[in-house]
This record gives sequence, structure tokens and C-alpha cells, in this order.
Amino acid sequence: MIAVSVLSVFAVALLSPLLFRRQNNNISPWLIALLPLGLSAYYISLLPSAAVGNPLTFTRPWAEALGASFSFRADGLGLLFALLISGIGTLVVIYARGYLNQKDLALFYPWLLAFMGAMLGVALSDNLILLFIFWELTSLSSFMLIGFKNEKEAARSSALQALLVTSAGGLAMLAGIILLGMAGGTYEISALLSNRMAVQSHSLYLPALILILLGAFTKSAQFPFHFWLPNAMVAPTPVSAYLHSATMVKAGVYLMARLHPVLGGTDAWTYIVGGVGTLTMLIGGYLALSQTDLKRLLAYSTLSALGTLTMLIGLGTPLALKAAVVLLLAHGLYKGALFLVAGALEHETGTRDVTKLGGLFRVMPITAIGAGVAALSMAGLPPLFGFISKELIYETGLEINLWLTVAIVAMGLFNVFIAIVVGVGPFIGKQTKTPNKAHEVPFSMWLAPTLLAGLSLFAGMFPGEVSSLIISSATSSVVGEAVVVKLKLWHGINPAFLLSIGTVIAGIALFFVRNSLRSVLQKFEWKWGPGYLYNYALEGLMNFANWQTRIIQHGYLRYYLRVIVLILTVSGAVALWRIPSVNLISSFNDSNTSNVMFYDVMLAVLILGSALVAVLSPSRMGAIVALGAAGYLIALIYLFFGAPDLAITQFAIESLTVILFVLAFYHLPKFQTFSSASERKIDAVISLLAGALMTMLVLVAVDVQIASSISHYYIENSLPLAYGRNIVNVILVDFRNLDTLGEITVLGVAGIGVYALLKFRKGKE
Amino acid sequence: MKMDSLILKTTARLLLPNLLLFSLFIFIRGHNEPGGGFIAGLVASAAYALYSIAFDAEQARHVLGIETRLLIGIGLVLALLSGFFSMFGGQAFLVGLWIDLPLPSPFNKVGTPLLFDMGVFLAVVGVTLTFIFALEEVK
Amino acid sequence: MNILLPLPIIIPLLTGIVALLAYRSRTAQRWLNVTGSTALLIATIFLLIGVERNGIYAVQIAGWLAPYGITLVADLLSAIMLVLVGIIGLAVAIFSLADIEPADETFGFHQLYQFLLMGVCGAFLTGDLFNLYVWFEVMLMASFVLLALGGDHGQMQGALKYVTINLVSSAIFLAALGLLYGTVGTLNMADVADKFSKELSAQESGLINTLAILFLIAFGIKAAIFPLFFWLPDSYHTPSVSVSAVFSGLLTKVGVYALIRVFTLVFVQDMDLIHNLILIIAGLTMVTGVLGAASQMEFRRVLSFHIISQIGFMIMGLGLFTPIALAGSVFYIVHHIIVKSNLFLISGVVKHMYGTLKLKEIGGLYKRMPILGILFLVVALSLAGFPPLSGFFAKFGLIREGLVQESYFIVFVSLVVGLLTLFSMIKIWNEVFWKELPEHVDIPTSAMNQAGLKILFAPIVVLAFITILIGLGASPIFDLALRAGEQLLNPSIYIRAVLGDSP
Amino acid sequence: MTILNMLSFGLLIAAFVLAFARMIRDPRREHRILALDRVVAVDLMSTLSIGLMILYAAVTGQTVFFDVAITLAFIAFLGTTAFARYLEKGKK
Amino acid sequence: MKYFILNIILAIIWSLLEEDINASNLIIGFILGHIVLQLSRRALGPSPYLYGIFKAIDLVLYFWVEIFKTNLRLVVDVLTPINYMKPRIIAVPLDVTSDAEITALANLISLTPGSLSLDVSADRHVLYIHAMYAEDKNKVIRDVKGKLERRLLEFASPAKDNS
Amino acid sequence: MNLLSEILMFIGAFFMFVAALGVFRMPDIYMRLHANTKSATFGVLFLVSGAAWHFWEIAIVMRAIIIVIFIFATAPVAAHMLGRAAYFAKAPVWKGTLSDDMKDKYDPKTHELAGIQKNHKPTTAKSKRDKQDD
Amino acid sequence: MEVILAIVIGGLYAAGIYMLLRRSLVKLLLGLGLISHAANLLIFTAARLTRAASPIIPVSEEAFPASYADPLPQALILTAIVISFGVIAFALALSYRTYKIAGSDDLDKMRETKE
Ligand code: NA
Ligand code: NA
Repeated sequence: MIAVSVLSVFAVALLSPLLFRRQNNNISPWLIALLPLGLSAYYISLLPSAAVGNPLTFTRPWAEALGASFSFRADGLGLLFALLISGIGTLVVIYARGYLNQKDLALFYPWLLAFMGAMLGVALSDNLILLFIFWELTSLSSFMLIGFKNEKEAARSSALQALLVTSAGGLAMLAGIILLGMAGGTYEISALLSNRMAVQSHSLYLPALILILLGAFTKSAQFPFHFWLPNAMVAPTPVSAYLHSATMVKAGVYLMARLHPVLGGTDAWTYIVGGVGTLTMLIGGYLALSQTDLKRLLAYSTLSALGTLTMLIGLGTPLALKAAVVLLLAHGLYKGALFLVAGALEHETGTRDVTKLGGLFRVMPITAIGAGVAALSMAGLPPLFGFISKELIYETGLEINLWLTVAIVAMGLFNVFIAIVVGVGPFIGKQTKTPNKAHEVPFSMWLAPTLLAGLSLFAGMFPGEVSSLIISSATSSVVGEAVVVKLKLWHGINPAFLLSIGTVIAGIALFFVRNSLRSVLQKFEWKWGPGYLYNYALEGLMNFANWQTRIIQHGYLRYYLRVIVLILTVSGAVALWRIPSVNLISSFNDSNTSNVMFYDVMLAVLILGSALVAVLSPSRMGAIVALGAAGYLIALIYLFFGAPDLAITQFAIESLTVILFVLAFYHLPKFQTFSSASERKIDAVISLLAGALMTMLVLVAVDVQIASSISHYYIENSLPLAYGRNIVNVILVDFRNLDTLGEITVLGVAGIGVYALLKFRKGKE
Repeated sequence: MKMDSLILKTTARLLLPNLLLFSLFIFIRGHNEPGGGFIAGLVASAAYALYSIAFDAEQARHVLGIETRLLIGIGLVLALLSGFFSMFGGQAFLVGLWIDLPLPSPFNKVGTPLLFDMGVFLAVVGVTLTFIFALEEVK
Repeated sequence: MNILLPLPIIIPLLTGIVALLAYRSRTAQRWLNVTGSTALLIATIFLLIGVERNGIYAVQIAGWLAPYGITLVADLLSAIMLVLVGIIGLAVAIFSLADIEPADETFGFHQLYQFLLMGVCGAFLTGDLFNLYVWFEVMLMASFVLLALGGDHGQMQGALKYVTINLVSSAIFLAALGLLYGTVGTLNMADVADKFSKELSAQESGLINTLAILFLIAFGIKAAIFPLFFWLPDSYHTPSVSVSAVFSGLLTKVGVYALIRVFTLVFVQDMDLIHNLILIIAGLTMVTGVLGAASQMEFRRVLSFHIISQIGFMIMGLGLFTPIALAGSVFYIVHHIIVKSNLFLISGVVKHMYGTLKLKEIGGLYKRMPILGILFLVVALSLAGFPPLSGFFAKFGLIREGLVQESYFIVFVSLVVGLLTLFSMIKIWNEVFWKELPEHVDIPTSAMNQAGLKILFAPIVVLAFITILIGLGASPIFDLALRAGEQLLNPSIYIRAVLGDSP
Repeated sequence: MTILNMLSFGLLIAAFVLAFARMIRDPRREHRILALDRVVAVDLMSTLSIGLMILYAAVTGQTVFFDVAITLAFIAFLGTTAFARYLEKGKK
Repeated sequence: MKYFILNIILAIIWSLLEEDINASNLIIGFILGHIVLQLSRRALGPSPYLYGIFKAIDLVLYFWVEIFKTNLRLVVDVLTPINYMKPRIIAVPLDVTSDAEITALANLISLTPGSLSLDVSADRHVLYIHAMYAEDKNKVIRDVKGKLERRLLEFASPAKDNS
Repeated sequence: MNLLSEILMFIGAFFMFVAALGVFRMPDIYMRLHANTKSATFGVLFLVSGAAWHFWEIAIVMRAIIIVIFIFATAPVAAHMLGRAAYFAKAPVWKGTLSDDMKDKYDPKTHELAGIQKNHKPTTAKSKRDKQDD
Repeated sequence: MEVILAIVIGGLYAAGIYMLLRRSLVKLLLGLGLISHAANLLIFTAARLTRAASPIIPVSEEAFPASYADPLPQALILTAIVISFGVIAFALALSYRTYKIAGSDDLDKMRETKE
């Protein structure tokens, strides 16, 4: 049933275009939304059994030789994600109906749903290979959705960038998964979880860890792989909200959380994951400060949140992990809402520039309320869920050390500022003039943000219920053993709370000096960041590829041939050199070589002479004659060494070949010397070396005899069994007649070819 | 450009039947003495090639009387066919089957390898003449 | 099996001959081509089933004992390759009905096509090295003509290089054969293997190593490995799309097959050096191929360079030389043949739509033909090794075995190459499907009618479906490949099947 | 081999060498004429080959050589004729 | 009729090739000869005097003494200084008319001392020869016409002689 | 009996040598053709006779006769073809050549050879020995 | 004798390869011809030479004399010769057509690497 829940999404994705075949079908999005809604309900129904440590599982064998299996497992962490995915997914499906026009929806929903299915797969897979498959599918659907407005160059290049970065990480992760499988002896996640000791003491642990983290970091846009995420904001806003804030970017976080029980707890883990997370948290928040584009602002703040999550998982204390799980949920709710609000604002006003937005509360009150509540959650004010989350994070920092606390507080400060800029700023003050005249958005578009904001409020009000329903079991999954989490809204006045008050006040203060803050920060803008490096590397790669291809695939046939001949000569010579006791001299007086007659020498000299004449001849016909002479003389050799059939054939073929040459050369140009004298010298040296190699090979081959020839069989059986005295002919038409059949086919094909080439006239049949 | 040589034409006309006879001779003797389908085919082609040089390709085609590509096909068919007989008898492809005929040697033993060789002969003639005629007809 | 084994040679030969005899009737030739290809597919499927159930098949053609006559052998590798010939043969035969120009048909396309299939099948079936040479020549000659058929400028330039370099390869092969025969006095692969497996002197094994190098070069040229692949990217984009498609699917794979065959059966003693060499070559082949593809801006040239890159993957398994690695190679070959041919077929549709394949002069096809877009995406991503398509499992097996064998460098290379493959597939996607049609370009009023388009689409859809199927059904196919790999690493089974118990 | 036969062989070999010398002599002449001269030389070589075969047949007792000689006689004439014909045509 | 004669000749040649003139070889030779003649029919068609060619071959054998002289002469030529020679290219008017006769004559001339046929004019009235010892051009023409052409005419078509 | 065959063969070989010497030595192509046509064929005649005598069986004698007939029938034709081609190739005649009746008798276009009565116009441009290929 | 023929083979290969490396199409074709000669002679030599009887059983006998030339390489070479005949014929036709279209036989002018 879990498997079905995942696959059903793909099935609907495939079929959804059919729903849009009729024009103006307003119902279809609602019908589609029923699927994630139903799934949400289904996943909620699975929560109780997950909470008691008895998650639903499903396993079918699949590609066993490779270690892949079709297994799913719905534990707390998985279900938390699945609910985020299906829940926010439901809202985004509805939201998209208002945001996009009818024509685009038919191309949009399949990919949105494909993404949803893939993401559910990631969350619920219990096999690393299976997880990887879904993982890559999220990259693909993300690619298609980022590039949704594909007529724009920016959309295409951003989509490519996101795909390349996440796929690169994905490939590293694949190697990591394989190493992990080798270390842990299985790809089944639930089985690996019980193999922690074996894995961590294995020599492959560190490479596996690093490679897997590469996958996680790229997917979750951790520094220095973060640059693709802000660029991905060219996607339609529902996509940004859903993929690039609430779900897909958290896949990396999910993976780290998922594998924490196996891989976590070591120094390497703590320093790498914690360090990268902290860095990303600060950089994301800092970069957000100077942004004025709503979506980019949110994107950078998402980076900061992802960094926070990573940091918490890296720290790995029970408190940190608890904080991580809570932040996961809280962020999904408030950031999703804010993104959708941003989309609504853009949809209505025609701009996303926060400096151009103001006083919209009066025309868009419902949106404004949703935005405000979400912003308050993000800023970490009670009684919203964001408050609980932030308090936990502050406590985590305080629990560990001062420096971490400072970093975390800075993050908190940035969050307050961003929340106000995005969720409050556009609605207060004097109404500004915008490209479009703003109205309240339709129901389909305000439903989602307000509902998400409402959920933030709900979760903040009833933390105990939320934690017993899902947070506990999710945290247990991350910790690796059963833990009970009891969340409370109010912890009393403690250091964390005091810090909260401080950050809120400071954040509000910052908001009032926002314009000067931006102008200062923009001066320090960071040009040489990883994004720049990416472009530089890509360009460099292209240049290198072009250069390499020009060098190798230059189109000069004779240089191709030179390379081939040289490789043959060098490798052949090396191989010959390696033969111990190659004694070429032995061939001269070897008993199994035949004696030399004086006319043999003459024939040999004349053959070589003819070949030389053919090479040096200034005249084509003269060269052909010399070639023919060489052929005749070779035929004589065949004759003298007992091969009359061969000799006759050679004579006949030679004459016919010569005729063909003559006939063809009549229509071809005369000999010209194109190449320079030095080229000719080089070629002469190469040819002579190759020739020398062939000579040596023959000598060695004549000298070595591993087994005697099978020919005695033909001699013995030709007459009694094949009724022929000419054994060569009997071999051709009987013993090895398949060769001959192939050979006359070659001839026949050559005939067809010659006919076609010579008779073909374009357009004439 | 028509370059008639009366002497060559007369000679070619004379040689054609003789060369063909010789070609048949080495074809039939091929199983027991130097020769066989290949060589015979080449000699026969040489005969027609000579004719085409003395006259021209068109007249040589006329004397040949059959489209050369068809000759290739027929040759291949014969060779392939000779392999089928054994398959009908449940044996492998291309196994030689022989029958005795009450004729003088070398006609007393007739078998599928000879049919095969015949195919080779015709295919070689077809191909070689396709080459030569097509090249000669190039304008 | 007496009947079944030679059928993959007989069927296309007979079809080709009948088509040749029917040279006057274009219609008859078209029918013959499709009918013959269908029959070939059926025969190969039966053969695979038989080999899968009963083990290696061997038949002595002309009925002579094993090392003396020519043996046709089908082990799992051969049988799998043959089925692929059947599939691609039929797919392209159908595609060609709407793709090939009537003039090319009149001048023998269908005949040549069948002779090409015959050569390929023969190469996969034969157990004799000289016979392999003959089938190579059949295949090459047919490919020469197909490449040149139509005879425009680019084609001739490509054909010249293709022909010359392949002839050089044949010459090296022939020389190697001559030396081999002089050394061991036999040509039957099993017999050669048997004789090589005896106790050998240092000089003897030294010569065998030298011969192995010659075979590596000869087959390497045909397989288009680094740095012997020049002929491929200069020629494969020039002929008609049907021809490119069948070339890309089958021809280089014959070279790869030959490499696998001789280096698992004949040259197996003391081959560590060769295996390492093959691994290095595999890496360089992958990298140079994929970089070549990255530099191209013509649909079919991108695809051509990718063939090279993927040849690297196919021989990587040979270099690693374990059952799973060889299974990976076999799986990769299966996947590649289906996918690469299909990409060429898709390029054919594009060519029919736009009259060109220069990426700069194409655009906006996703909106015009979304289904073609999705088909392309499926196939292209499979080529890039995207899960869960066929290419993923192919690559996965190889990478896993590379890691197990601690050949980290080749694994690294193959991962990077996978990424670059993705990059250039996306380049095609962006340029052909997403980008808007450049303003200065006019779309030719397509001469292709709906019926024609349907013929073009049918094989594309089927092949794409097979790609997905191979991915989803990876398990049975990988098991089959694994058994093929195990067979390959146990040459004694093969030798016994050919020579009998007492050779 | 008797001395007389040996002498015959020697004469034929010498003849071959002379014919070959004709082939490589004066290579700077006008191309068509050079080619024609070479054809004459090769035509002679084929006749010499026939002679060599006959002699060899008599010396070794292998009558097979007669069959080869006949074929060569047929075939060489064809080659010479073809050359002459196309050298007559000259440059296109 | 001429085909029949040719056919019998071919049958005899066959038997000789087969090394034994007996009934079966003659029959087989006749059949094969027939096949061959059928194959050559279109080539042979236009020549009414073809059988004469076979007689001309006999003529060549008949004149082998002539040839012997030729060669002795040539030995001398080849081994002595070249200046002794007086070559010319000479036009010889022809009396023979048929293809076969002209060809036979040209060939005989080439095989006999000091002369080599180069070509026949398109109107078939003139044979151009290259003569090695042609101080007196007319003597060469006289020799050719008197010794060779006359004998050939007598041999090939005796009826003409009687008239 | 053997001696006779050896002597015959020696004579044959000798004539062949003479032919080769002639071909090597003669000053123009027409004179070389003389040597090639007469001496070589004559050499074959003797060689073949010697060998036929040596074997003295009907099969060999028959083959010998065929060889001789064939060579005698074709060698002059080959010489004719080559001589004609040489003329078109404007192969120079030896400086000692006294006269040339065939001069300007060939039509350079149709290659038709005129009889005694009419001449084809000599084309000065054509008769010039320009360095043309083949 | 093997030594002498080995040198001849090397020389033929060298000549053939040198011709292959020319820029001129027509020379390349001659190179193919030379290489094919070399390869055939190589097979012949590598399979060992003998001046013994041709592999033809005399009419008078039912079995074969003790010493004979190996028939198998002869059959192989025969096949190879015939194949290379076909190949060369095709290559000639190809060159003709190329020359007709390209107007030159300079191979360096036939290096279109991008369409
Ligand atoms: Na190939
Ligand atoms: Na050859």
C-alpha cells in the first residue's frame, strides 16, 4: 500500500494531461488535488503505528544482483516528510490553478506530480538504491519545473545549473551509497541502521560518508553548492514554494537525518556536517539582507534555514536533533506560506521588488493576514510554531558553546528582518504604484498561504499534540532509538527567551534602516563566489572540449592513419621487445624454414623494386603498372611454393584490378605532390618502421610453433569424404564453404555499391 | 570517342567462345585440379571484359544477355540453395550431398558443393562485370 | 538447433538476395525488408530462449568436425547480441520505410540493409576467427555502401575516412590471423584457446601477447576505442538517419563483441597487463568521447561522439574482468544499442521536421510535439544513466564492480563522464525542444504526411518502451547478463561445446 | 637440376631483371609514354613468367604449372589491351 | 552450318583437354561447346568468315620458318649497334577485305621479320606497319604483299584465286 | 630425349633473354615492341616444345599447343594496341627513323585512321609535346 | 627463404603505408592495393613455406604424398584476395564519386568535421 501510494502519483502524473484535453476545464486541478489530499489522510492514518515503533513496511525483490529492492518503510521521519509533501502538495496544486494559465497547466501538473511521487519515494524508500532512483527523479522534475518558462534563456540555464549541480552530487552519492553498501553489507536502510559499528569501523566509512554528504549538500544547497538555489527562482512561484523551499531542498537534510544513526556521531560527521551547516546558515542569512527581490530574499533565507537544519543534524545531540525535526516542520509551514504570498503579490502587482511594494493590506487583506501570521512564525514570535522551533535552536546553541550561540543568534536576527521585509513590509505604510493594479487574489490562491499560516498557529497552540503525533517518532528515527519529545510553547523566562527578545528588537530596528543597510551591503557584493566558479568551470570545460576535439578529431585522414600506424608500431614493438629470447638470427638457419633458390632472391628484389616504383612513380598509370608487376611477381612466389590455385587467382585478379584501376583513374586527376618534403620524410620513417615491425613479426611467428597445422585432416579426407582432389577448392566449396558464402556476399555487395555509386544521379530513380 | 580497332575486335570475337570454353573447363576440373568457381568466374569475366574493351560495355552487355546484378543474385541464390538440401534432411547447413551418375569422370560424382561452386562462378562473373561495365560506362 | 543456429545468417541473406533479384520493384523490396527483419527477430528470440534453457549451442556448418570445419556457436552473449540485432533490425527497417529516399531504395538500400544484418549476425555467431574476418567484411562492405548511398558531399568525405580506416583495421586483423595461424595452426577460437591453455614457453606466451595487442588494435578500431575512433565521428552523421541508427546500434558493438570474445576466450593467460591497458583505454575513450560530444552543435554529431564515450563503458567491464563486471558490460551493450539507435531515430524525426540537424537552426519542438519531447527525454536520460531507466543499471553494475575491485580512478572517470553525458543530452534538449525557433530560420513545409510520421514514430515509441522496461525489469535482464558474464569467464564450457569432450 | 637447365633459369632471371630495368629506366619521360613502356615491360614479364612456369614444370615434374601458364596467357593479354586502350584515350 | 563446325572443333578441343578422345568426352564437349556458342552467339553473329580464322592460325604455324628467320635476325639486331637499322612507318595498301583476313595478315606481319602492324585505316584499305629495315620502302611493301598477303589470300579463300 | 628437351628449353630461354635485352635496349617504343612480340613468343614456342617433349603425354602436349596458339594469336594484337596507343601518346620515334606515313592520319578527336588519300589537319597545338599526364 | 619473404612483406607494408599517408586520394588507393598484397603474402609465409607438391592429389593416386603445401592458408588467402578485389573496386568507385563531387583529390580538403 505504501508502494501504491507512491506509484499512484506517477500514474496520475502520466494520465493528468488527459484531463486537460478539453478547453477551460476548471475542475481538473481540484480533481488532481484530491490525490495528495487523500494521501495526506492516508499518511496520517499511518502515524500511530509509526509512533509505537512499528512502522508499516513493504518489500518486493527487484534487481537483487545489484542490491536494489522495492522496499518502503513508513517510520516517523518518513511520514513527517510524506505529510509535508502531500499536504503542501495539495495546497500547491490548488494554488497553481490560479497562478498559471490554462494552457500551461497541462504541461505543469505532470511534472509537479512526478516530483511529488519522486519525493514521496525518497521519504519512504527503505532501500538506498531505490532512494537514489527517486532522488534523481526529483532532480529531473525540478529541472523541468525550473525551466518551465523555457522560452527564456535564464530559465534554461538555471534549470541546467540546478540539474548539473544536484546530479553531480547525486553521482558522488551513488558511489557513496555503493561504498556504504559494501561497508554495511546491505542497501536496506533499516538493516544498515543496526550495523552502525561495522560501518563506522570500516575503512570505507570516510569515503562513503564524504561522497554521500556531497549528494546531500548539493541537493540541500549547502555552501559552496548553494548558488543554484537562488537562480532556481526563475521557476513559477508554486514550484519555488513547493520544491525549493518546502520539500526537495530538504531531501539532503532528510538523507542526513535518515543516515544519522548509521553515519553520525563521529568527529568527521560532526565537523563536516556541523561546519558546513553553520557556514551555510550564516552565508544564506547574510546574503538575504541585501536582496530586494521577494523570491531571492526567500531563497537566501531558505539557504539559511537549510544550513541551520544541517548544522543541527551535524551537532547530533538529542536536543539538536529534536530542534532539527521541529524546524523542519515549522519552516515548511511558514516558508511555504511566504513563497505563495510572494507569488500572489507578483501575480497581482506585476513586481517582486520589495522596495516597490507597500500598503497592500487594504486591497489584499486575506493575503496580508496569511503573510503576517507566517512572518511572525518565521520571526519566532509566540504563539506560533516558529517560536518553539527557535527557542529549541537557541537552547541547542547555549548547550554547546558561545561561538555557536553567536552564530545562531545572528541567524535569528536575519530571520526576523527577512520575515518583516517579506511578510509585513508590502502590506503596511502607504500604497505604492505598481505595474498592475492589485486586487485580492482568488480563493485558490489565498487558500494555501492562509491555511499554512493557520497550521503554524495551530501547531504553536497545541505543541503537545503535534509532538506526540509526529515529532516524537520522527526524532526517534533520527536519533536511532526511541525518544519521547514533549514540546511546550512556554518554557518560562530563560536565556533562550531573552535572546529571542533581543533578536526581535534588533530585527525590527534593522528593518527601519533597511535601505541604508542594503546600499552598504551591496557594495560588498561577492562576485567571485562559487556561482562564478561554476560558470567559469563550465566555460573552461567547453573550451577544453573544443580544444581537445579540434586536436583529436581534426578531419585529416592521413594524420588519423599516422596515429593508427604509430600505435600499431610502438605497441607491437614493445610487445615484441618483451618476448624473452627473441632470436631473429635463428630464423636464418632454422630447420623448419625452407632453403633459398637464386630465382627467389630475384623475385624478392623485383617485388620490392616494383613496390618502390609504384611509390615513386610520377605517373598514375606508371604506378598502376608497377602495382600490377608486383602482383604478378607475388603470384610467381605462390606458384613456386605449391599454390597454383592461388597463383592463377592472383594473376587473374591482378589483371582485373589493374583494369579497374585504369578505368577509374582515367576519370581521376593525375598525381600531384601535396605534402611537403619534411612530411614525406616523416611518413617514410613511419612506414619503414611499421614495415620493419611486420618483418619481425613474421620472423617470430615462423620461429614459434605452438601446435602443428590442422591441415592434415583436409589432406586425409578430401578425396574419400569430399570427393575432390584439389584440396584448396574442396576447402572453399566444402570444408569451409561458409567463408566462401560470406565472401561472395561481400563481392555481391561491392557490386551493388559500385553500381550505385557510379550510376546514381540525384533525383533520378 | 569511339576508338575502334578492327584487329582487336576480330580477336575479341574469336577469343570469347574459346575463353568461355576454357572457363567451363577449369570450372568443371576445379574440384580435382587447379581451378574452380572463382578462377573460372574470373576467366569468364575476362572474356567479356576483353569484349567490352574491344567494342564497348553496351555491346558486351548485349552479348552477355543478362543484367549483371541479376547474375549476382542468381549466383548467390545457387550457393545458398546448395546449403538447404542438407537442412531438409535434418543435417546442418551447407553439408555436401553427393549422388553417383552413370557418366564419365568428372561427371560421375555430382553434389551440392558443385552447385555451390556454380553459384560462386556466377556471382563472380556478375560482380566483376558489374564493376567493369559500370566503370566503362562512366561518362 | 541444426536449423535454428544458422537462421540469423540465412534469413537476411535470403531476404537480401531476393530483394536483389527484385531490383526493379521498390515495393517488393520494402516488403521484403520488413518481412525479413521480422523473421530474423523471431528466429533470434527463439535462439535466445533455447540457449537460455539448454546452454551453449554449437553447429558444425557443412558437417565437418570442429576445428576443421566452421562452427557456429551461440552462447548467451551471442544470443543476446542477436536478439538485439533482431530488435534494431526490425525497428530501423520500419523506420526506413518513411525515411529513405526512393532513389536510395532503387539503388539497393533494402538489399544492403539485409546484407549488413547478415554480416553482423554472422560475426556474433561464428566460432572461427577467419570466418569472423569474413563476416566483418560482409558487414563493412554493406556499411560502406550504405554510408555512401545517395552520395552527397558530406557523405563522401565521411565515407572515405570510414572506409579507409576500417580497411586498415581489416588489414591488421588479417595479418594477426596469418600470424596466429602460423603459430598455432588452427583458426577455430575454441581450438586456439585450447592450444593456448597448454604449458607454454616464455617465447610462446610472449608472441601470444604480441598477437593479443594486434587483435586489440584491429578490433579496437572497429569498436572505436581511444585513440582509434577517428572514423566514427567524421562519418556517422552523414548518411540517412536510418543508416546512422543501425550503424550506431550495431556496428561498433561488433567490435566490442569481438574484443570481449577474444579476450575472454582466446587471450586469457597472463593478461593482467592487457586488462589494465583496457581499463586505461576505457577511461580515455569515455573522456575524449564525451568531451567531443560537448563540443558539438549538431544533433547526430553529438550522438556520434557519445557512442565513443559509451564504448568506454562497454570495455570497462572487460578490463575489470569479473562476472559482474562483464555482466555490466553486457547489460550496457543491451541498453546502449536500444537507446542509441532510438536517439538517432528521434533525430530523424527532427530532420524531417526542420530539414537540418544543426542545433542552432532548430527550436521549439517541445511545444510542437510534446510527446516526441518526452520520448527524447526518456531515451536521452537513459543514455545519461538516469534512474530508473536502462542506462542506470548498466552503469550501476560497472561502477559497483569498479569500486569492489578498487579501480577508483575508472569509477571516478565514469561518474564524471555520466554527468557530462547528461550535460550534452540536456544541451540537445534545450536547443531542440525548449529554445524558441530562432527568428531567421524558416521551418520547411514538411513533406512528411501523417502516415509517414506514424511510421517514424512507431519504432521510436517501441524502443523507448523497451528502455523503460529494461530499467523496471532490470533484475531478469541483469541475471541473464550475469549468466552471460559467468559463461564468458568459464571458457572451458565454450570449448567443450565446440570441440566436444575429446578435441 | 642439370647445368643446361640452370643456365636456362639464369637466362630467364636475367631477362626478368632486364625487363624490370626497362620499367625503372628514364622515369622522367612524359607520363603516358613512361606508362606505355612499363606496360611493354610488364607484358614481357608475363610472357617471361609463362616461360619460367614451363621450365619449372619440366624441372620439377609438376604439370600443374601448365594450367597456370594458360590462364596467365589469357589474362595478361587482357591487361595489356586494357592499358593500351586507356593510354590511347589519354588524359581526359 | 558454321556453328556446327565450330561446335565440333570445340568438342575436339575439349576432348583433348580431357586428355582422351572418346565418345563420351566428345559428346560432353559438344554439349559444352554448344552452351559456349550460345553464350557467344551475339558476338559471332556478324562474322561470315569466322571459320577462316582457324585456318589462319594454321597459316601462322605454316610460316614458322619465316618466324625463325625473324628471330635470328632480331638476335643479331639486339646484340649489335642500333645504327644499322633503318626504320620507317609505312602505309601498305590492302587487297584482303574481310575482318578475319585483315587481322590474320596484320598478325602475320607482326610475327615476321622486321615488320610490326600498327593499325588498319578506317576504310580498311591501308595497313600501317613499322618496319625495321626499310631503306627501300617499296621493297617492304612488295615483300608484305607478295609473300604474305598472297599466300593468305590463297589459303583463306581459294575460290577467289580461281576466278 | 631429356637432352633434346633441355636444349629446346635453353633456346627458348635464350630467345626470351634476347627479347628482354631488346626491350631494354631498343631506342624507341616501336622497336621495343618488335622485340617483345617476336622474340618472346618465339621463346615460349621453344620452351613449351621442350617441356612437351619432356613430358610427352597428350594432356601436356595439348596444353602446350594451346599456349603456343594463344600466345601467337594475341601477342601481335597486343603489339598493335600498344603501338597505336604509343602513336596517340606521341611517343617519339627514334631519330634514325626515315619516314612516317602515318603522320597526321589519325583524327585526334575520333581516333579514326585515314587511308592514303586524305590527311587529317595537323593541329600544331596538339603536336607540341606538352607535359601531359598519362 | 622465410627471412627474405619477411623482408619483402615488410617492404610491401612500408610502401603501402607510405602511400596511405599521402594527401592524394589516388595514391591512397594504390596503398590499399599494396597492403593487401603484403597481408596475403604474410599469411602465406607465416603458415610456413614448402616447395613440396601442390595440395592436389594426383589422379593416379588415392592418397596424398607425404609432403605437401598447406592448403588451408591458400584457401584463406584466396578468400582474402577476392575480398580485397571487391573492396578495391568499391574504393575506386567511391573515389571517383568523391572526386566528382569535391572536385579535388586532395584529402586535406575533405576534412569537414562539423556539418
Ligand atoms: Na565499425
Ligand atoms: Na590483391
